[in-house]
Amino acid sequence: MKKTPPVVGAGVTRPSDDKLVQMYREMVLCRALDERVWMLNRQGKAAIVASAQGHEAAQIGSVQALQVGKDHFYIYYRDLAVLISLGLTPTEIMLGFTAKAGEPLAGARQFPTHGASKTLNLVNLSNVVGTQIPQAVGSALASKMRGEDAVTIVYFGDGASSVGDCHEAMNFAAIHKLPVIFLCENNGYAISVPLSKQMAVDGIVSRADGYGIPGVVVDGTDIMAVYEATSEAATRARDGRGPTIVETMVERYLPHTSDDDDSLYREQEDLEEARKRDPVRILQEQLIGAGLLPGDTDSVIRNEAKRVINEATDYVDAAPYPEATDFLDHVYS
Amino acid sequence: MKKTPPVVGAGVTRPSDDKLVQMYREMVLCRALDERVWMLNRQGKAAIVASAQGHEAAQIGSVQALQVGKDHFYIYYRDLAVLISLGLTPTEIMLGFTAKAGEPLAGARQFPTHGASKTLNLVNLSNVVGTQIPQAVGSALASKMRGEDAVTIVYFGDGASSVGDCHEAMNFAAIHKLPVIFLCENNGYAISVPLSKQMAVDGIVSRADGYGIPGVVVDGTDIMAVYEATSEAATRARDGRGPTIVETMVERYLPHTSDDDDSLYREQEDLEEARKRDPVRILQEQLIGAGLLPGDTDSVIRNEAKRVINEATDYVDAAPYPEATDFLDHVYS
Amino acid sequence: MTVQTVIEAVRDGMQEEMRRDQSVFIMGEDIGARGGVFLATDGFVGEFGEDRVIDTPLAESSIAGIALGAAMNGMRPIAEIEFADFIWPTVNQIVGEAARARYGTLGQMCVPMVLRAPQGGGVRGGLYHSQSVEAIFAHTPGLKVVTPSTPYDAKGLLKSAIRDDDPVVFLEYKRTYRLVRGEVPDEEYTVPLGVADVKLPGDDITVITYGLMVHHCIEAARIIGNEGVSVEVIDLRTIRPLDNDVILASVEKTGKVLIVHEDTKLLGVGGEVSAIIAEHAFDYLDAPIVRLAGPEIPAMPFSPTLEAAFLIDTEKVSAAIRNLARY
Amino acid sequence: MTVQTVIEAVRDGMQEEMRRDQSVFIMGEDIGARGGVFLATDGFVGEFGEDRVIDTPLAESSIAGIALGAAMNGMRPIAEIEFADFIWPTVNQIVGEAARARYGTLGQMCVPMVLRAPQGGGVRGGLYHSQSVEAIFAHTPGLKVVTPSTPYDAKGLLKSAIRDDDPVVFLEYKRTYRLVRGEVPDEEYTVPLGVADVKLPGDDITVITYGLMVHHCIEAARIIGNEGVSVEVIDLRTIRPLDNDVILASVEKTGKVLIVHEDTKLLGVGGEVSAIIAEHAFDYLDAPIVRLAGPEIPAMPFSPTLEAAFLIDTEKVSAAIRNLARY
Ligand SMILES: Cc1ncc(C[n+]2csc(CCOP(=O)(O)OP(=O)(O)O)c2C)c(N)n1
Ligand SMILES: Cc1ncc(C[n+]2csc(CCOP(=O)(O)OP(=O)(O)O)c2C)c(N)n1
Ligand SMILES: [Mg+2]
Ligand SMILES: [Mg+2]
Repeated sequence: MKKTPPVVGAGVTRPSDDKLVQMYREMVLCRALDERVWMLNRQGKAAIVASAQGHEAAQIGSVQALQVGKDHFYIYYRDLAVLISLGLTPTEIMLGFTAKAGEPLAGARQFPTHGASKTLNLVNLSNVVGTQIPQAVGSALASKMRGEDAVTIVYFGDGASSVGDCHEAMNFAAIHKLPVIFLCENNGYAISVPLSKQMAVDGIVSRADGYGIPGVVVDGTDIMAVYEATSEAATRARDGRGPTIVETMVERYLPHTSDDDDSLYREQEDLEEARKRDPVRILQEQLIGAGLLPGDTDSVIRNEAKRVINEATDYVDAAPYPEATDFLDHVYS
Repeated sequence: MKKTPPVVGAGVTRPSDDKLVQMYREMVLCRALDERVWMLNRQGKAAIVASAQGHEAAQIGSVQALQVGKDHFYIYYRDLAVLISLGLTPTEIMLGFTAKAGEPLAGARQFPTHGASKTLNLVNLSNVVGTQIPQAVGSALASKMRGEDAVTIVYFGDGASSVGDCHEAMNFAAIHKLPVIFLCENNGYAISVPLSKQMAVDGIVSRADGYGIPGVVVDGTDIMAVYEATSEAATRARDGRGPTIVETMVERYLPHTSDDDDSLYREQEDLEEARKRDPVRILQEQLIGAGLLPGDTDSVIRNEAKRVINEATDYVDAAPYPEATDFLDHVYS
Repeated sequence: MTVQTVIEAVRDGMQEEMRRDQSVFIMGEDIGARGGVFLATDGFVGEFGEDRVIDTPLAESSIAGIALGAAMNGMRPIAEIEFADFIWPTVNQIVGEAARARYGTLGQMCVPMVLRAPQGGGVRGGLYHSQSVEAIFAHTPGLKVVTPSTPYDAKGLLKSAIRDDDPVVFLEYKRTYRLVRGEVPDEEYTVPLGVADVKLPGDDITVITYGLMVHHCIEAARIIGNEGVSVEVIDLRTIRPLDNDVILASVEKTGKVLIVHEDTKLLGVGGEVSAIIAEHAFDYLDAPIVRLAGPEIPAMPFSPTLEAAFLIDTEKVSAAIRNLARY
Repeated sequence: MTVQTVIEAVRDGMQEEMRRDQSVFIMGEDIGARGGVFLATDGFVGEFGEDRVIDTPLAESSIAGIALGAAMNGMRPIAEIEFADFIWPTVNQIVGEAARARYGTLGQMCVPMVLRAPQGGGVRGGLYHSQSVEAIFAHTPGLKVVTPSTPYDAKGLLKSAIRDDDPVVFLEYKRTYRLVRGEVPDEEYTVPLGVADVKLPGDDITVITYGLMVHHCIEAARIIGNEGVSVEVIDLRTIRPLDNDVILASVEKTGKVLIVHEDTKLLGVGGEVSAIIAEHAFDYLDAPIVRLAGPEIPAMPFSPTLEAAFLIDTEKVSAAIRNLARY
């Protein structure tokens, strides 16, 4: 897969040093959480796991370029790091993976990370790939109608870009210049189907012209590039200049989900190449280079992450499954 | 609406003089038929009419660039001139408009021009806009699988281009380099909705890059331009070089259908501008200029058309409606 | 009271709600300058502006999906599908997503949207402008499905649907639009969802129906009434939730049931109504439960002779009632 | 005879037909190198090549539409939808188009395609990997809908579906894939579409069911049999067309009917079966027609406690049979 260098507009503020370290903290925490839920899956405690490993920079870099509490987030199953960056705790998230009582997004009625959070303006209604794209456009339409300057960002994979809904939604958003950011996490695979069998081009950004909207490709393992592209898209959206496609080129480190066996279709070499683009390591090196992880800061961050994850694991281990007493509720208002 | 000048590749044979006159004859016949069925509608004899007036050059020019009997034609409700050019008689077509017994495409079970002809490889399954596009791609896939060099052409309007199926179909055809021609009859309206509310661009050809396929815009009132663009696309398809988008810029002279009232949404000026681009008159002038309609040839052609249409009218007037005895047939094989 | 057609009542219902509540807006094809292909939104763009009366591209799946997203973000969209025959692309967003939004978020999201579509035949619409689609949506928990028959009901139910916090599929019989007239109050009113209406009381036979067929059933009931058999006509009005109480009370009184709908028979609404009766009023039944429904062909053919063969009319209903009376 | 699982039988059925007929091909997501998410096409791309085993983009509507077009142009596509939950985008091409292609062209076009999808719950699939979708397709004249329960039926019915000239929606219960084993002949055979199967003969009560539930019903029938009540278990196998003969013959014998399905109740297959019985075997009935079906929630929730509350098991079926026996 050809990786296009980041094309970022001028005039966007780079994240502050503090923010960079905060993003690193979130990345480390997310990676630790991700590894833990895979372990829980192998132990039979988590029925299904989809991993954000390799996608963390794209997810955290974009969230941090937006205004949590005001903007709207339409995510998909791979967006674990979006949840972390929005402020969900590892315990809350792990209640989802273990389907335990008190799970905040869906009461454990749904797959992990699915459901919604009203306070966070977070929506992940379903597992049906691509359906969130028109929904996000509708959210942006609502914000615009009320004259709010909230932005809606919608996350989706390269696979989702093939769905008719993606086309219809982008076209509508373009016509009405809606404040929406189409953030594609292009990892080159829809489960086993490689990009070359999903499209005859290298990525989706070349579609932007067909809708008459701007599109940008960024290295999705470079959190700075993602942050900047998203910031610029957000500014454009808030200024009434309409939607942007931000295509982030990322890697999927692991099988599609814990149910998948990627050795059936993925070359070992391809995987090894992919692992060289580890967003956590890349940011770590950038921060060390910039002197932003002085002394034992890095190991403090990592130990703290481990501690939180351990605590969360203990909590969810002890938590009960939900009672089935009210499983018929909330069908109608 | 901006009209892009025809962009046609080199090396395509122009239609012979005979063929040009033949195309003119078909155009004149189609226009006469079209006018007649509107009259029948106003007399209460035809329940619904959708007109090809203004689209004739795009339809006939493309059919004549293909091989009738071998290639596959997926059309939509506005493609009256395709039917004429494929060789359906005015009587056969008028049996459709009057819903009379013996109607060949659907036994008068469907709206006029709908149904299929097995011998002509003609399919127009439904009124549901856009559904024919993936079906046509499937037809092209079948031809390719069997190693035939048949081409499938699919006709659709600018309105249909907004449908998700259009996106999915074009993308699939591009990936598999299928022998299919996407012929868009862009008349600037989906019923009352102008192009500016359908897309943020001037037409659909700018999408071609996003699929990695060639696209060409032609003046759809210029039959030569359409013929050439379609010929080139057909050659490409037969050579295994895949699909092409041919966007023909045409005009819709009349209301959407006989049920529509275009004065509600269309400026008189817009209509007058449109009528200046009459494909029948344009070809007439071209042929006269080239000396291809010597003497009274033109009036002979026009009188012959009138005679045929009169005969057809008499025939369908006298024809009975189908008996309802077998209206339950052909649900299953 | 004013005498109106169904389409006028639909238009007034939407207009009143749009005046009453800024969060109500409407989106669909040709609803702007054109005023809708049936003129349901005639004059709306002038009164409410292009922001609240949105002419969309021809793309039904996204009409539904965008309305759903707007509904989850505080608006009350009315999404118009030009003909019910073109509603299938919305199934993914409506059946798959909207219906489960509340359930799947433990009540955090609600979807106050209405999906309106004209349906049914008798207008020479052929295979693709005559379809009845209620059964497919009515199978889905989480949705509400409404099928009005009169101007009074159409307006009152539509206003309730717009104010409802759940997704409502609102199916108007296009044949009734200009054909059926009726009195509509000048003052504000609503008709509650989920409540069936006894359109004609009777004692001997219960006829259960909805939509256009209500009118044929009432006519047939009057004819049969003159023959000495007293027929009760129930208009379901809402297909989901079904009003079991009204259905069962009538059956317990009459003991004989005819169910009539224009939609095809197998797995149609009539099957469900029959099953409810066979389970809960079995001991009251004096005869088989009979269904009169569209024949098992994909939809209504175009030619007038063929369309007539498909359609249920007063005569067919009368014949079915007479048969049942004789049992 | 060989003992196989359902998924093995499905795989063998497709493989045999692809060997037998060059016009059979398969398209869907992850069916190539991955061999399908349930390994239904394991090894196929090696044997038949990428031209006949097509990994498609993630785009269900076009999977259906392209298969339809290929079918009209002489091929026999098998289109796989990865999970039935993702089948909604195909409704437009399948219900709207494929089902009417023959009718709407006066028999000129035929659509020999199969749309396969794994459906149903009991696999911790949550709201979006557990859906039952048979009712929506079974409502549509022009389609055939098949729901096998055993390896023998799965293979035999799938082979018939592939050879059939009409569009067939073939719904496999994913819970049965590896759970249910059974004997499958080594020699060539097919099972005809449209024929129900008496899976267990009995005299006192008729249980009508299909798919995964067949196994719970058989188990329950055996338990109840030991309690002195003889239960007949009918596996519908094909939901459209329904086999009225087998259904009615059994009811005329037993006079008591329980209908069981995993799908939700309202407007489900059970409603139709009940209505057929209430119309055509009314005089033979000794008790209300009872349905045991999924509760009226949009789909199966994820957490194990919640999923168990949704699912029908042997115990629930036994309880329903005992109730009915007491009537
Ligand atoms: C509509 C639909 N079709 C199929 C699936 C099964 N499925 C789940 S994820 C997936 C691949 C999605 O790929 P992509 O969008 O690139 O996201 P990624 O997992 O690579 O991040 C598929 C086919 C689904 N969930 N929804
Ligand atoms: C899926 C669908 N939605 C809506 C309609 C109603 N309708 C019929 S034609 C039409 C406009 C189509 O415009 P276009 O594709 O540009 O074709 P044109 O009539 O302009 O040639 C609409 C909205 C339909 N037939 N199918
Ligand atoms: Mg991907
Ligand atoms: Mg147009």
